[in-house]
Amino acid sequence: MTQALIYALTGAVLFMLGVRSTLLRDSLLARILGLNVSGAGIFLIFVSLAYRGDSMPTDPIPHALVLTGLVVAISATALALALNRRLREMDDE
Amino acid sequence: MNNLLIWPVALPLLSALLALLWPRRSTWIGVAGTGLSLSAVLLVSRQVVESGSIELALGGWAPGLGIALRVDGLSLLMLLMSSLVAMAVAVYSSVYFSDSERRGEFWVLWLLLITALHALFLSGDLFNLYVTLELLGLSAVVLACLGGSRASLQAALRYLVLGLLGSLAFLMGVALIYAGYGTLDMAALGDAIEAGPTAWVALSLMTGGLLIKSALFPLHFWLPPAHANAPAPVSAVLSALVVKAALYLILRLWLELFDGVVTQASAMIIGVLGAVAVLWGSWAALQAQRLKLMAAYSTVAQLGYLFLFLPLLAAIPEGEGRDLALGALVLLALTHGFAKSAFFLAAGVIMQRAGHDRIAELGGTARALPVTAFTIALAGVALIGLPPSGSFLAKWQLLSTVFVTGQWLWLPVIAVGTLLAGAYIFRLLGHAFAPGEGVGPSLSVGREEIPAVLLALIATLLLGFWAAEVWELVPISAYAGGEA
Amino acid sequence: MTMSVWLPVGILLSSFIPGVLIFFQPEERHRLRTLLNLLGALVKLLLVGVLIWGVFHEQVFETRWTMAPGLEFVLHADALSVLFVSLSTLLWLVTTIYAIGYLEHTPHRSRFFGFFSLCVTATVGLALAGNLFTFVVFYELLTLATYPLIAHKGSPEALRGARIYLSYTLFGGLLLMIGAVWLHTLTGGVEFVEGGILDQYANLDQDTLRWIFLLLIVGLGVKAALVPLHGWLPQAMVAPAPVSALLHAVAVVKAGAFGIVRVIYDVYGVEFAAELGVLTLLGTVAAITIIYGSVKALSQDHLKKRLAYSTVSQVSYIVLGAAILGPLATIGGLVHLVHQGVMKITLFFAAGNYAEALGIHRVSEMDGVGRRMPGTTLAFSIGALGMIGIPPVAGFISKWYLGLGAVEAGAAFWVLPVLIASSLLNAAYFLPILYRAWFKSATSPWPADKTAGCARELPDPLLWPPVTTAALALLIGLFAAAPYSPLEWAELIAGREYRQ
Amino acid sequence: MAEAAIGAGLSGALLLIALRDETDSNLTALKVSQVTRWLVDLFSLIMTVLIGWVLWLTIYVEPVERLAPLANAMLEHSGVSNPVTAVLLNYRGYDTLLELVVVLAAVLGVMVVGRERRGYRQAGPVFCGLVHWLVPLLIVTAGYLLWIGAHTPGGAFQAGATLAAAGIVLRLAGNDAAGLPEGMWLRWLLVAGIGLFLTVGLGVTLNDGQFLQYPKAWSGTLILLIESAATASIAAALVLAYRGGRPDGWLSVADKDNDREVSS
Repeated sequence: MTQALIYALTGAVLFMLGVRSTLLRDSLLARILGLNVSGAGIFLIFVSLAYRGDSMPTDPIPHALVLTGLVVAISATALALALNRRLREMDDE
Repeated sequence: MNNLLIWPVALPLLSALLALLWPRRSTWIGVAGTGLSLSAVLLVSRQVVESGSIELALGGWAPGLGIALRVDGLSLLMLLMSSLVAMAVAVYSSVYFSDSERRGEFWVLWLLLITALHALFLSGDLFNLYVTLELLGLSAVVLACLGGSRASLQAALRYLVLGLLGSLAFLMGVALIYAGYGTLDMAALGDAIEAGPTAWVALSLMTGGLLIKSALFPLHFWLPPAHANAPAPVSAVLSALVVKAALYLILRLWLELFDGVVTQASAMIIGVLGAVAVLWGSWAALQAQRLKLMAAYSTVAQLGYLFLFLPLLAAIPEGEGRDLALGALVLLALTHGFAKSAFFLAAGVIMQRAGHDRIAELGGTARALPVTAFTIALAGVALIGLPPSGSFLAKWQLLSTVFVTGQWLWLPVIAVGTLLAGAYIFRLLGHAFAPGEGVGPSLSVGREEIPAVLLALIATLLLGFWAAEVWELVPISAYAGGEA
Repeated sequence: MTMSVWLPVGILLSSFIPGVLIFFQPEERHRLRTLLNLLGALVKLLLVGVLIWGVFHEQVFETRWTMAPGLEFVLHADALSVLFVSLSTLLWLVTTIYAIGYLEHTPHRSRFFGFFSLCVTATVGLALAGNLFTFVVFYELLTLATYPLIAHKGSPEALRGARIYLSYTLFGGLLLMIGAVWLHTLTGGVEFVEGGILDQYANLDQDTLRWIFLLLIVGLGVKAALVPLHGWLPQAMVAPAPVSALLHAVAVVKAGAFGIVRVIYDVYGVEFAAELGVLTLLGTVAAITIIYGSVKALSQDHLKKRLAYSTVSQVSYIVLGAAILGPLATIGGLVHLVHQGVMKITLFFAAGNYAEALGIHRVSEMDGVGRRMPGTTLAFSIGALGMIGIPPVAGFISKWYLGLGAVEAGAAFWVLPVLIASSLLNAAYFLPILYRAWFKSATSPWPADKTAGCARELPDPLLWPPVTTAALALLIGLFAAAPYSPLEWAELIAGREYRQ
Repeated sequence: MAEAAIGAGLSGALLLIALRDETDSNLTALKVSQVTRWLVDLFSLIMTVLIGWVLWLTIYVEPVERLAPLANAMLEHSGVSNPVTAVLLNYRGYDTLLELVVVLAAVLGVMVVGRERRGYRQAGPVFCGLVHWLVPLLIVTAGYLLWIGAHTPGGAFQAGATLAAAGIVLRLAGNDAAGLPEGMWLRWLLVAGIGLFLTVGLGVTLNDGQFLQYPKAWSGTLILLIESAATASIAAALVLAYRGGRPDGWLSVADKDNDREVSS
């Protein structure tokens, strides 16, 4: 269980680090990156929840949630980056 | 027969796919798809009125392992509001976007937005709610971009980043809930959750995330630019429906899942923020130089009113008294939904005819566009909270709850907010009814003016005189703790 | 059975439906618009006739509709409602005819007559409101319906006047609403019952009730133009003459005064209110308003402004009557509700005629106008003499009963001086006008003579309304003791209010 | 952890592209005051501690029984033997359906926002030679991942990502379309996953089932079908997101309509 806890706590730290840079960083890219780090932190927590001891099969539900969450996160990131790029293009014009 | 519940989600989704495949017919598909979704919601409502709340276990799996869709009085009212507003806005958009090269994308995303809203109101599973929140947020952002201007893209990007932050906070809360209670099904959680660190931390994370999305002061700053710069029909649904979705979730969490966990102190904090939102939003609306910006600030203020209810609800024990207050909250949210969407559509008509929406130059609007001016006046009546609108009844009950609970603090807030709302609405009407040439020559009543006036009539007459139905529906609960 | 339910609704609809229909009429269809207006007014008059007969014979007319849990929309006709309903209906008919003549060939008439009808609908709704909630609803609706009428001309002054009106009335409406909600939460519902309801709730804190009374009276006092809440009324005179007539005689100030009467008699109960000690304060405010309005009127050269301050003063007679405990004072106040309306509407019609025919807006321009416009000036004179309280015009009756009531209640030592002072002041600001009009001769040409060379002083729709209302003011004074006269009806109400 | 790795890799790739396009955009630079910084830091610290506390309580001190036993017990009714796939495509299939909709919304957003960026110059012969091997290999791998998803880790998302990688390699080699079709075919490709999923979900209700309640005998087959379509849609979406905007031919389908309206 200790190992799962360490993963989970790392996830918590990652999450808040991400939130922090989303709130504080000047660059939009850094903010988007921060969101991704936050997301990764949450997924890490989910994965650590799946672990149920060495002898037990893992809980498949958190794994599935992570997969779904990942796809959602990537989609959102892609949109944010596209917007960011378009805004920069407009500045160049 | 419970498969009925999937149709409000499946129909708009199916229509979205069709609109994507046949962009030439997208307008037709969009309006028809919205209409079909509305009829699905009407069928659902008939069944709820007849036999109470409904549950659909998707895939036939027991809720918990699988995902359940549920509808009760609260979600039904939200569904009805969103599908009715959506119908009117769709008819309006069929004119608004008729010449736009973006109309193909508009209709697909429009239908996806309806899908997301309906899915959110129906969902009975926390993680599924996260997915619907993201779908709602992304489709709303993309719709807000359709204007294409730099200001709108920038506002949309900020909206997206903050929205994502909000959803992630929500998801973190979901993770902690799953860690602590081992299920994501909301009915089961309603029974299982009890006061403790897990509940507190999860609730604050989820609430915090949703507060960003519902633009409660001081997390509101993304809303005015995003709502003011989007195309008019999009602003209408953003202000009327999308922010309400987050509010709906907060209500679900506070009143059903975390009932008993919520402390009066935390509710007071939210109430105070709501109070500041009322005052600040109304003041900013009074200062606004542009019609749509004024409407957007007014949304900030109106959302503040809705949050004023939280400390009041927390102070009343579950039962008839609380249902009374909850009904008033819902009625206020519904009235604002209809009135604000009507307002934005009318603003869109003015912008298209006049080429601008500077309030000081709107003289002559009433003569050139009498129906639209009438719409703004009716919607304004509802926004101020004057009779015979639904918000008058809601404010009456809000004041009544203030007296019953003895939370006098809110009395001056409500009073000043009402007067400020009167000031900004009548400032606008003064300009609109003044003589002038700001809007150009008189034109006949357009197809796009009718949906707006209908929405405004719903807000001011229907919800005023038939509001008793709201209070009848609200107590129907699918999550009613022990008895369920 | 059904008629007792539908009659109050019918009375409302008889002006609401024409109003809504008129909005949709193009400007040029004035025949249809006139037809709709007059038809509505006549139907209403007919229905009110049935209502008067029914209420006199103690029939119950009531409509109920649940708007929200615990909030019922109630239309209920009692003797007091009938008094106000008949006044508004009759004067609406006259004012409509006048307005049709007055606004001929001006723009936006459909909008004007639409709101005009809605305004009367709201007034009649106020009169028929069966509980405090319904009253608040119509009170706010009245604000909404009158705002566009005051702003009608669209000029900067009109918009300014309308804005000031709105700030006052929204504020007043808000206070009224807060007071009403508060009282509602304490009692679970506030129906208007003759004799009041609050004495049944012995457990309520008296201080709380005093605060609520203050909120309600301040909220109503804004429309009733009690000093210091009267500021909007002189500003609102920028409105067209028929609107001023309506504001001063039928709709707005009367709504405020009527509301105060309702609160004192049918919510608190006049005896209970006297017990709470709130009536003394109200009486004092009314007395101050009476004197202050008259004094201000003295110094106004603008005719409509002078009439406006006169209204400030005169409406408070009604409040004064309500604030003095005792049936005679009640009768004086109630009957003045009608008398002041009939007389003041005459004065405003006449003022409108002077402006319309000769461009006269100021008292100093009125020299010799009596010879040029004898009919109008005769009507004006009757109204002015009535205001002063000279018998046999109606105003005398009101003051007489107020005086008697004060003596009966032992308040003569302060009420009588107020009445006498105010009558002297009334004379001081009305008699010079009459003197100028009749006995001086025109020294300079009229400011804008639009009727030069016409055989008659004015077209019929402008001339007959003031003449009719002046005759009415004379008749209800002369035949005050006749059955169904306002005085008889006020006695009926007072009898029912003091039944215990 | 495999899925986490793939996800991180894809996000990383997208971010790297963004970094290539720009170094820094100060468009909406909000000047944050020192006090705000301190407050945010304090807030982050407190939240981290609180979340950590809850995690310690729920994972270490008193772990609760979650849904694992139920999920594993029902596995034999799910039509697949990989529990994660069972959750994704069966127990919580509705989530996955909506997830595909999210992907569609995001891709449409990318296309609304801008036109696609220009492709790379023609790559050198060595790379082209590599591409001839790499692309088929990736496609085969994708198919394999899809197929084994029923039993061991793998499935539509992983397969879609791999397939998308093939597209990206093609584009790097100078194929601007990155292997995607144009016009109607592209639209069909984007719709395929959701369309099939939804059709199956609704189709089974005709047979008295709940929405998405596959008939037992068919569930394995149906899941594979849905996954194949989803793989194609996900791959198309990812490649489109990589291309960064609306392809040139995207609007032509709708534009024709405008012409027609004008002429008629």
